[in-house]
Amino acid sequence: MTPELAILGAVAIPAAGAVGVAACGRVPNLRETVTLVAAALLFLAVATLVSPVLAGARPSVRLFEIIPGLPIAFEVEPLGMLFALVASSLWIASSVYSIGYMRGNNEAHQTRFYVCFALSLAATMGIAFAGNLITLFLFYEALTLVTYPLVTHHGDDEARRGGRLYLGLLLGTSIVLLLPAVIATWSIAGTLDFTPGGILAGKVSEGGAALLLALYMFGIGKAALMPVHRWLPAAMVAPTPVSALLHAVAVVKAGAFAVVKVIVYVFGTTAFGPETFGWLPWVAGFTILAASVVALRADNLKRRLAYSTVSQLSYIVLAAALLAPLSIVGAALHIATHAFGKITLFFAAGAIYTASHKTEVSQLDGIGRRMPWTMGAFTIGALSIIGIPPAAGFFSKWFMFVGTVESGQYLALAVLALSTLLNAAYFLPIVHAAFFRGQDRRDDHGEAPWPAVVALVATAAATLALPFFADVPLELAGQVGGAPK
Amino acid sequence: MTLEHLPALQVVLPLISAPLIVLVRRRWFAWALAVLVSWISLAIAVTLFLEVGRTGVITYAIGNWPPPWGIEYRVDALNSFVLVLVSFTAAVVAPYARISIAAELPREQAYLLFAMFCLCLAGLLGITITGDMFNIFVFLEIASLSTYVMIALGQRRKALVAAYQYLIMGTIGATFYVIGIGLLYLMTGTLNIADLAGRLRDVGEIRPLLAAFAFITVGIGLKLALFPLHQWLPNAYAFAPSVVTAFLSATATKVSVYVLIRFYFTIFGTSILFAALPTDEVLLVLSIAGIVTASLVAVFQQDLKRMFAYSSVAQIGYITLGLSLANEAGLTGSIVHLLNHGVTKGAIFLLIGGIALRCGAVTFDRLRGIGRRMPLTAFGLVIGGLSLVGIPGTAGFITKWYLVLAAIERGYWWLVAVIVASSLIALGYVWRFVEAAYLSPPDERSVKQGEAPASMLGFAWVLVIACVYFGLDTSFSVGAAREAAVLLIGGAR
Amino acid sequence: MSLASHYSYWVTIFLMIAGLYIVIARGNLVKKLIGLGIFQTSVYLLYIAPGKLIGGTAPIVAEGFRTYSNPLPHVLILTAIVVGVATLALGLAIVVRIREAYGTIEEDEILAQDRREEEQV
Amino acid sequence: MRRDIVLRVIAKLLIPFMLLFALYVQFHGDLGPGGGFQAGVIIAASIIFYTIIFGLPEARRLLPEWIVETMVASGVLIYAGVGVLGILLGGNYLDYFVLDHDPVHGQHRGIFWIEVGVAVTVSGVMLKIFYMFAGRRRDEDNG
Repeated sequence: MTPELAILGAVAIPAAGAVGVAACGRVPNLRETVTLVAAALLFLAVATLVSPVLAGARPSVRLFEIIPGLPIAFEVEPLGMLFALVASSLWIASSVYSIGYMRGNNEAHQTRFYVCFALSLAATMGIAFAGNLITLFLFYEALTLVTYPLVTHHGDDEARRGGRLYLGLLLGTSIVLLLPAVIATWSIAGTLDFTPGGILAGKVSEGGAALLLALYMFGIGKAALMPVHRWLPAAMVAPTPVSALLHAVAVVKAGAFAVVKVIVYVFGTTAFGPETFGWLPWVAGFTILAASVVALRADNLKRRLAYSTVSQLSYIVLAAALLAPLSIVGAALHIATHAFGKITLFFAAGAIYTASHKTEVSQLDGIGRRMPWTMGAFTIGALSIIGIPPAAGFFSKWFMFVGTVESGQYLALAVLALSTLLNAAYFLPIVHAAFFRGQDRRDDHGEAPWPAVVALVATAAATLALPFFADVPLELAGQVGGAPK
Repeated sequence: MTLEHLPALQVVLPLISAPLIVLVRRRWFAWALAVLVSWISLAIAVTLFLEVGRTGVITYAIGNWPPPWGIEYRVDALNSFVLVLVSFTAAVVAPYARISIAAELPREQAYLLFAMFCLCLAGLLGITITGDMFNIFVFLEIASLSTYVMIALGQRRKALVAAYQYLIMGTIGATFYVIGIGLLYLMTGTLNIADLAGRLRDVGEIRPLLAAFAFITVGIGLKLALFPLHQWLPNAYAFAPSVVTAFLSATATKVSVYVLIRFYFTIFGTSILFAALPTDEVLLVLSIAGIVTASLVAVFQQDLKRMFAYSSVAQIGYITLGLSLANEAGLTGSIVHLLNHGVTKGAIFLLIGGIALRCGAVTFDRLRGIGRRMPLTAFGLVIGGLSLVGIPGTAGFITKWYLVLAAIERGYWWLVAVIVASSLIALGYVWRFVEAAYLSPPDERSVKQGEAPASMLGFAWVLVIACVYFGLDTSFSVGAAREAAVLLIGGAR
Repeated sequence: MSLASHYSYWVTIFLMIAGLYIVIARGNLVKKLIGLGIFQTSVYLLYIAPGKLIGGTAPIVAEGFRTYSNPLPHVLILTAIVVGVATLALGLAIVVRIREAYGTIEEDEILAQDRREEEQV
Repeated sequence: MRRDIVLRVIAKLLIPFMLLFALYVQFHGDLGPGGGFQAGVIIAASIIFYTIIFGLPEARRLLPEWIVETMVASGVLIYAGVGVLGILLGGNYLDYFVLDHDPVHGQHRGIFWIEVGVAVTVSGVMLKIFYMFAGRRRDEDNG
């Protein structure tokens, strides 16, 4: 398979999978098989791209022109490669998990669920491999739209309210802020191709660039900078596999990915100084701390995880905004490490719900004894998010810490340190309660259905194993932050 | 009959088919002839479009009287594009109409509707193709009169009142237009557009020109439903038969916009009138007012057809907004929106026709749960709605792109904010439909109804697919629009 | 260039405004159509009056005549009259049907009926 | 009124002359004021006159509605047909010059048929309008 074909395949395979799933809707076993096959094929297609990209190649495909001079274009560069690898490998895990979860809970409209799921992966791949801003924007909006049916899956009033907030904020920010920013960039720079070193350098004043940056940062609502973060907790009305893959990996990471991409390839890391970027660490730092505090006070488990995600996303924004090579490496790595950790946590939350129908943190006393595998995995995920070695989260945090020191941003260093404490404060009590508190005697449930348990154990294991097989992600991340070719 | 007669045949064929239908009076014959004629029209229009792209302007002297004395048909980059739009819509609507008309009209009136459809098509194509100001008026009235009849054929008695109101407003508009061109004729002694454009520069007295300009603007403004002259449109669209609504929304107002563009840029030229009168400011303010108020009103409608009718008023505001900016990007956006909005609204109203057939009415309480019973119809409507909002991947996005670009080039940042904010209002009314269709318990009265008949659904989906296609590959639409815009801006200077 | 020498314009303008006023001010649908007719008639006048040359004759080539009136406005207005007649006929036909459907041709009563109907739904 | 013998006799006497006058106006349109439009109206007026005297059912028997509609359509077709004939004979649409060997004769021939088409359509439309309105009132009276 040539790299060009693999790029197109990465977008086409999930889309074709969606069609296949729709066609096999009446035969659940066949339908799930189609999903798994599509997931495996996608991962293979993405994996074939790794070695050429590591070798420095930048395979690209240009399709028809959406606006004269502006084609739909794909180009694989290290950051997108990393993102695509993470998303495609976790799709396999979450497909397995979905099968257990959806059947265990007797959810309705399962075919629609799998179709939209596959489509959202297609959109995610489109974002990861986007070669210019317009392509990124196209798939970004598509991702919002195809995840809407997933968020409103239950179809009740709560889902409707959540869906309104989800769609209103994500589409609203992207249309009102991001679209004008993109068009303004086109008007100023005359190109929208992602270019190492940026395309705006020397074409716009520092003040103008700051304004444009603000449009981008708040326009990319998926990155959940405060105050446009509200959609993320609202999206938690969705079934847990959706929350896991989309709101821990695909959707939110698409936002963080777009932020890094815009900072590195549109603005450039060296073209603009603190007058442009100076305000961004403050906003990101505030988001980190405020979201952590909210998470601390949330009793609903998924809500706590959601705010934890908001906070972790701002790590990436903060690290990218520092513009130091090592912090950008950290930002890129964090996209991967946070994904593995957070998806494990969501899987665990879903498994708990499937097995016991418990949703609140305060109900979890002693649950670790009934569901040892689930809570064991939860613990590993939590450790990774907090950043305790040997879990994967430690490494990305390490690079961020070094980056802050390197660029002399001691305030950012303090924010990171403080938030690590907060992370610990909102995760460790859950672990403690689960294993060391007495349990409710009326409970008679065991573990969740086996596909769910297998999936969450697998992601937890991956979280632990990642540091030992870190060459590929590290190399990719290094290429983003270090010397772009 | 060779290639050179195509401009005449473009108009004559639909014109002849109308009396033929009246002569035969059979419903199936009427339908078959309407379909045949609209497809031939499309073929002719596409041929003309390609010819113009190859060889430049095509002229045709009716009766072999050379212009400026005789009536001249003149096809250039701009109106060949509009011809394609009009005949394409007709070619999709006509085959769709058979079942819809049979369901909505008494048996003995069906042939009449097809006759009027052909007449209306002839009128619209005639307005577009002719190079003579008075001939525009004649065709305008042919199209309008047949439109009044078609609206009056609507099922409910309100259709009569709507047709009457449209008749009064439309006639006033046409008469204003005649007054305007009468003044121009008195000043220059010519009715030929190309000839007039040359002679106007030598007219010393500018005051009668300004009066003519004002009369023409108001007259055409009435026809194209420029805010606040849009009062006739929501009722006319809401109560006309579904087919008629689809056809009109995609073509009638667009052709009027074409006439306005022709007068503003080819005849008057930006230099003469935009300097003497604050036309662009006035048009800009009216467009924005139209976009915002009509979108807001649309949000609160209970009837789906009425809702999208108000949305049409807003979308026309986008078109005139591009005109008022009067730069290349703005004009490109306007012209390409003729096509984009035509295709989008055509698709939407055709799909609504399917719903009307199955559910009886298209009020929101009847629509509940329609996403499950009529999945393809509902999904098509969602795509059409997204195009109205301007989501990338749909035709509406392309328009928005050019309008925002034009506003940025003029330095109107506040206008950018208005444009994107108005998209959010559009999102509001489109999402009312989505929630009713997918997130509400089904309406008991129409639980058993299934999907619309395949022939209706199929042709409606042709437009839905076109709506997505023109959002992704714009080499035809934007290419043609840009060429026309360059031509107009060049001619205006 | 006195006011009186342009009297045809004054007549035109008067008819124009009178017709438009009737269309706007009258609630009776037939009267509205009559107003519309007057309004259109004023335009006929606007075209035809300047076409007349003093001392000119009908534009039919014959010996002994050298000045002819401009025939073009007549041709145009003949067309416009046909259009006007068609509009009027169609308008009246619609009014007849409105009368059959509503039992009245007064605009306010029709609107009131529509409003009642809407409230019932 | 329908039984009034004077009116009936005068009408019967008058109507042929009205029709004859219509034909005069029609054919003299080349040389003097007149033409298809006026002729069509006069023809329609004579029929309307007949209707007023003898009543609508009688008139409908004499000239049924389908004939009137056919007149409307066929007149337009004659008009357009002359135009298309121009194309078929190698000229432009509505080109009269090619209708005969001699361009002037061609002109005459073209104008003649055009005027015939106009007359047929105009009289048809006038009668159609009249039938429509007259018919409505009767229905209401009866019902």
